[in-house]
Amino acid sequence: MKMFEYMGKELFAKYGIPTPKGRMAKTPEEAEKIAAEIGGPCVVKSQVLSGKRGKAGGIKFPNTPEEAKKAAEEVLSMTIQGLPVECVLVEEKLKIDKELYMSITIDGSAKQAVMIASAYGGMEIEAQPEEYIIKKHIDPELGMHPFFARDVVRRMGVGLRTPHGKEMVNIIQTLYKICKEKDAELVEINPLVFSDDRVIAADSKVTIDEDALFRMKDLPFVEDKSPAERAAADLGLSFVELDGDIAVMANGAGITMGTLDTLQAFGGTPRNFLDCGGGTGREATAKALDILLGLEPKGLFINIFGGITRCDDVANAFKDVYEARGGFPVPVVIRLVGTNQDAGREILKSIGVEAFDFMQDAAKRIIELVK
Amino acid sequence: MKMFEYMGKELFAKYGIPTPKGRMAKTPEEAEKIAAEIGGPCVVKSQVLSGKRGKAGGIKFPNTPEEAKKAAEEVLSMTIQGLPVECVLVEEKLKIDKELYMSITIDGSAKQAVMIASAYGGMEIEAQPEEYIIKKHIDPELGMHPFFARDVVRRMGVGLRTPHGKEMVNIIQTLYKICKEKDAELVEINPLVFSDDRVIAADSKVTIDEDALFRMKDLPFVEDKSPAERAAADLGLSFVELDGDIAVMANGAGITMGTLDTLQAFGGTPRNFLDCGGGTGREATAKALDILLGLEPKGLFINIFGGITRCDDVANAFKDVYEARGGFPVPVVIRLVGTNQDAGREILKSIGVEAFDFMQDAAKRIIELVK
Amino acid sequence: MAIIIDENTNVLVMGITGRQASFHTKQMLAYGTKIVAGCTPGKGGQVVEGVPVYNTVREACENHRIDASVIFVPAPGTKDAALENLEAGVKVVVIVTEGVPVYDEIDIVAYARRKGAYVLGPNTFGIVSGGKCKMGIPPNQYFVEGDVGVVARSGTLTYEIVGNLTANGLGQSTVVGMGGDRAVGLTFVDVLKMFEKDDQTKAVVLIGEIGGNNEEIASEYIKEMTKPVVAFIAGKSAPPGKRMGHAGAIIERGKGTYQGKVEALTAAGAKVAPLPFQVPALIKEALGRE
Amino acid sequence: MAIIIDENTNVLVMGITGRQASFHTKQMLAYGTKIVAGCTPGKGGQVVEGVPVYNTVREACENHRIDASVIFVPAPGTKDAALENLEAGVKVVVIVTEGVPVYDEIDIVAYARRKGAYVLGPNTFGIVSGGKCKMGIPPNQYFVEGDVGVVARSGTLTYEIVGNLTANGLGQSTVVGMGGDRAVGLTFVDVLKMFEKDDQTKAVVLIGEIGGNNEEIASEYIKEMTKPVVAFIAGKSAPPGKRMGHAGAIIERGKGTYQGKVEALTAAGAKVAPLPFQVPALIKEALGRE
Repeated sequence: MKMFEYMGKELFAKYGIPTPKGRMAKTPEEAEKIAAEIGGPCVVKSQVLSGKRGKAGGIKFPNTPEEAKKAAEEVLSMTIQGLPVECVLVEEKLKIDKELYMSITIDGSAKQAVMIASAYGGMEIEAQPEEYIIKKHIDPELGMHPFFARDVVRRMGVGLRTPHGKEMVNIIQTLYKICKEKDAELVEINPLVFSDDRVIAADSKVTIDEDALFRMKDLPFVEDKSPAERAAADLGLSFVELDGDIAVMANGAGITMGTLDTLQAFGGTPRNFLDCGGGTGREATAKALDILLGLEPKGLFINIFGGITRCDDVANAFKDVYEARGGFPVPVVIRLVGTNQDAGREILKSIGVEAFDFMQDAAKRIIELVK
Repeated sequence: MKMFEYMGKELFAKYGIPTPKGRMAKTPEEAEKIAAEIGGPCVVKSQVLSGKRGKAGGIKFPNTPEEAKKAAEEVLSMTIQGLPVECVLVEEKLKIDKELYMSITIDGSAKQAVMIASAYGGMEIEAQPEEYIIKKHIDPELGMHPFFARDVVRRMGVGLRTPHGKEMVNIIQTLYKICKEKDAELVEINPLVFSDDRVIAADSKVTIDEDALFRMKDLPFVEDKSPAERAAADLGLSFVELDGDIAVMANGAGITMGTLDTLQAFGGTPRNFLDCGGGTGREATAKALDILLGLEPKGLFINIFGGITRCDDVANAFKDVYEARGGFPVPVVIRLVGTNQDAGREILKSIGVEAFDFMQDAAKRIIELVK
Repeated sequence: MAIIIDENTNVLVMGITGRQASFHTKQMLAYGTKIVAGCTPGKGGQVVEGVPVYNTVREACENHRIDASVIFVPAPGTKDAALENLEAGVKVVVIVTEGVPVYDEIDIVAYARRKGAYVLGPNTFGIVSGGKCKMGIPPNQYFVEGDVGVVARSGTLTYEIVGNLTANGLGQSTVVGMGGDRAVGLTFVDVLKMFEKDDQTKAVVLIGEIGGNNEEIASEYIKEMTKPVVAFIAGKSAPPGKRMGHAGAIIERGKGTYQGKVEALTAAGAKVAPLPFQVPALIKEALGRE
Repeated sequence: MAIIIDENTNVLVMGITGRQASFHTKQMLAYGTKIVAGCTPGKGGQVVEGVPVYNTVREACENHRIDASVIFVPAPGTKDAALENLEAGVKVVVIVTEGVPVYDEIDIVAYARRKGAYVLGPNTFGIVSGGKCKMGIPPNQYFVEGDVGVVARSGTLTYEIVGNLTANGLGQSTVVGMGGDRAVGLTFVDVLKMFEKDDQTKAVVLIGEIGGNNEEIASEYIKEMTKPVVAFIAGKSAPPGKRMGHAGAIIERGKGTYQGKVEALTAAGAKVAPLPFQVPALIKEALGRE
């Protein structure tokens, strides 16, 4: 779950990482008030879960509370990459002496968290040559220690007895503390700014592990999914919209990808990715079918290899939707094998649908049907 | 640093371990008030850093607030094993269905903390046969986990789905949390009591690692040393009073023990153990000599093998005390070798004292002198 | 011989009294798995499908030799269950549970490494040594004894391909599900090394997918292998995924694409099947069979 | 040959810019120790007694091969300094610092075990391989090359006994201070095993004391040793110590007394010197020397 910049900064501040003066505003009036409290040049930043806010005009630099009000008005009426701006962050405008980069994320290959840092932060961080990027894995059994942070700061070329160096040693340790205590799979500060003697997190990117939300009751909930994705997620399913015309349901992430690959190999184009694996029952499967039909595809392709998923559950779900709607508005092809396959096929037969044995045959058929 | 029972229970309560209703009182009137709040039969327990309170009469069972006042009056006027009782703990009298035992302490041989538990707690715990005692080491890198606690509870013969079992699983995990967060080298609950459906810590023994007190600022300070021991401890020295007549100073715990052993082997009796090792300087050494003379021994034996300790520092300290007192009231023998030995011996010569080369010769000499 | 588990493996089922676990206990027993014990705290003394239930893993270990455990407990308790088995000395831990927090996974994997144990999963379908022992949830009927080793990240896709293999007369030595999550126990290389040493295994199927760089790392080892490897990589048609901030981009640095994986595997001498149903033909070709 | 350190050991001094550390750096250099680097955060670039100072251990390791480190930093920073060296791959870490919290010690020792490194201390005088290398704080002049190995818990008592050995013409292969604290890195058995294997060592002096059961455990190993062992146990005259609640009593269960240790050692074939100055004669007797 991605957090808005202002939420990440609130989290940082709570843990003692310095952030710019200021806070979130939902109206131009609030923005004006905050700017007045700050009492100098400000930044008004749109709060959306997308990058490229600057290029889209979502960041303004007002000099007075009145200008801040106006800036907030403009930004609050914007839509950035399809996302309406619902609030802004109003902050002091920092004197920027230097921009650095710091993050901790998960490295799946190493099966560890990894600290990434660079003395050259800002927009261009991804373009920095490899030798300017410091990567240091965090041994989960050893945990984070001051020496780890000192060595990162040393490699960033910052003196350990300077005010900057001392603050950075604290910030690095705190970032890992946040990761562990809040199950953050990403904490990123870009840029981390030197402003005279201060070191300040000028931006925040925090992503919480969705699998850990059950133990993170104190965090605010952030909706970072489209309505269809949310509907699927509420059913415990993984769903992504795509550009094609054949709606697809399969059980398991790998086989769903394999199904899309097969469709595409034979000249079809998938409308979506929908993994309804992991033993999704009759009712949830029916709801998932409704989501797919809501996409208004030209055809529907269901590819089930039952393991923990039972073929009769899928067939019943199909029958439920079929009966509720009095038939399907588009051609449908079902491939159905595995656990309780015979029972499932009987159910389908009862509404006149014949299941396929092999994915490739079924894929070819749906493509023919939607042509 | 040992904590009083009531402090340990306050710590337990803060961490969520159930303790009896009640609290500490410094006067009979307070005890009466607390008993009235409890509203039933009570226990009044003397708060001293010694065991055997019960046998000494330091635990009373009043039935009314008036009786509690009287009991507190009696207990507060007692001295138990040389320690005056300065406060009492007034608590509800528990219905005791069963007494169990739980503790975590350091096992130096294993270099790990160790959980010790028994289904047979109470006064007789040390006499329980080995097979009634559960010992389970705690891997420091793995830490404490629910499964560890469950297995201890299972071995104690308590059902994991019973109210008792569930509470005990929590208590075990909490005890380790206290150990780690408060640097406790001992946390002990004896007895842990089953009282109907409740599980209650009916006593507490908590010892904080003195070396960790620098980071335990929030704990109350408890004086658990005699005045002479405290004076030595404030100089950073380790001191124990003994029954003999020769006061002893040496530098290093091992050599101090070796010095006592040597004295005793030749028929002498040491008045004390005093380790002034680890580079104790001139001033502290002089103060330590004053402590020794304050014991009114029949003789003084100083045995220094200088390493990090410098012989000239020791000689100067000796000279300072010699001059301040206009000589020593008792015979003195000094053995002085090692770092800056020649300089030290010159200083001693200046006040007419000849140092010995070998511990055994010096030990024999002081014994002759005190006869 | 098979790898990791075989007909002599004594298996413990964690959370055996649960609905899914007891269903799959029955299925595993039907496959021939030697399930000797189950464990659910507080339910010690019960019997599930003829299997005795214990309160803790240590208690089970006091009564049986436990070689391997399969974990069906819900995600919030999975880390504890996995550590319990590893601490008790169980050397193979198969974690079926989905939705385990990634920091819990990291802790499990680190402790397993220290204890010299194999962890499969979290989020794995399990492992099957054809005809000998099944731990996990795959449908029994598609997994038969043979000489093809299979190692995979995802579940149903593996059934699909194993179903194809079996339909084409190609049985399996062992089918290993490494787990679909970000931090899982074994890597492709770990499993490939075991197949390379295993007498029963004559060829290996590697079922990968886009993302991460496990397939690229595996390719380095495949170069040294004497046994033929056939791969399928899912996700050719997938759009570029959502990235994890700059950090994700820095870690991946262009790795993880379908094209990159296919090139690495091909350069290492593996045959890459464009579609799942094409795997058996490539295996037969590699083994010189018809 | 000596054990653990010798004339080729590259040594790092942690906290080298401190008063005690710089004094002892000079003493160690005078003894012949190859000190190649020092480390004090934020003081990188300085030079102490001719030794270059670095900001972190990793930085020192980028510029030198570091075989062993000796730690002089204050107790609150000792755990961090020790872990820093172990993490950087230093295989011998000598911790002179006194007053380190016991849970910090436990963490250091556990991590060292995982990294396959030797930790001496905390609260050790250090280690001297006679005539070759000294790490720590013992006075130089009493430690000379020879064939007696010494392993001890306490410092000054060791100087006393080593002084006696040297005065009697008995030099030392290596003198090892395990440290006087409750949770230290090496055990008597660890060091005895090394002496048993070491060509240079012909006899071993074990300097123990009352409390704990390290000497009892060592006795079990001494039974198997081919080299003679002479022991001195301090604390014969000490009154029974203050116990740590019931827990302490349960752990000790009567172990740790002077009498128990002497009996165990004697039964194992070691000679126990009643007083420190009697050690050299017993060593000479054991070696058949006059």
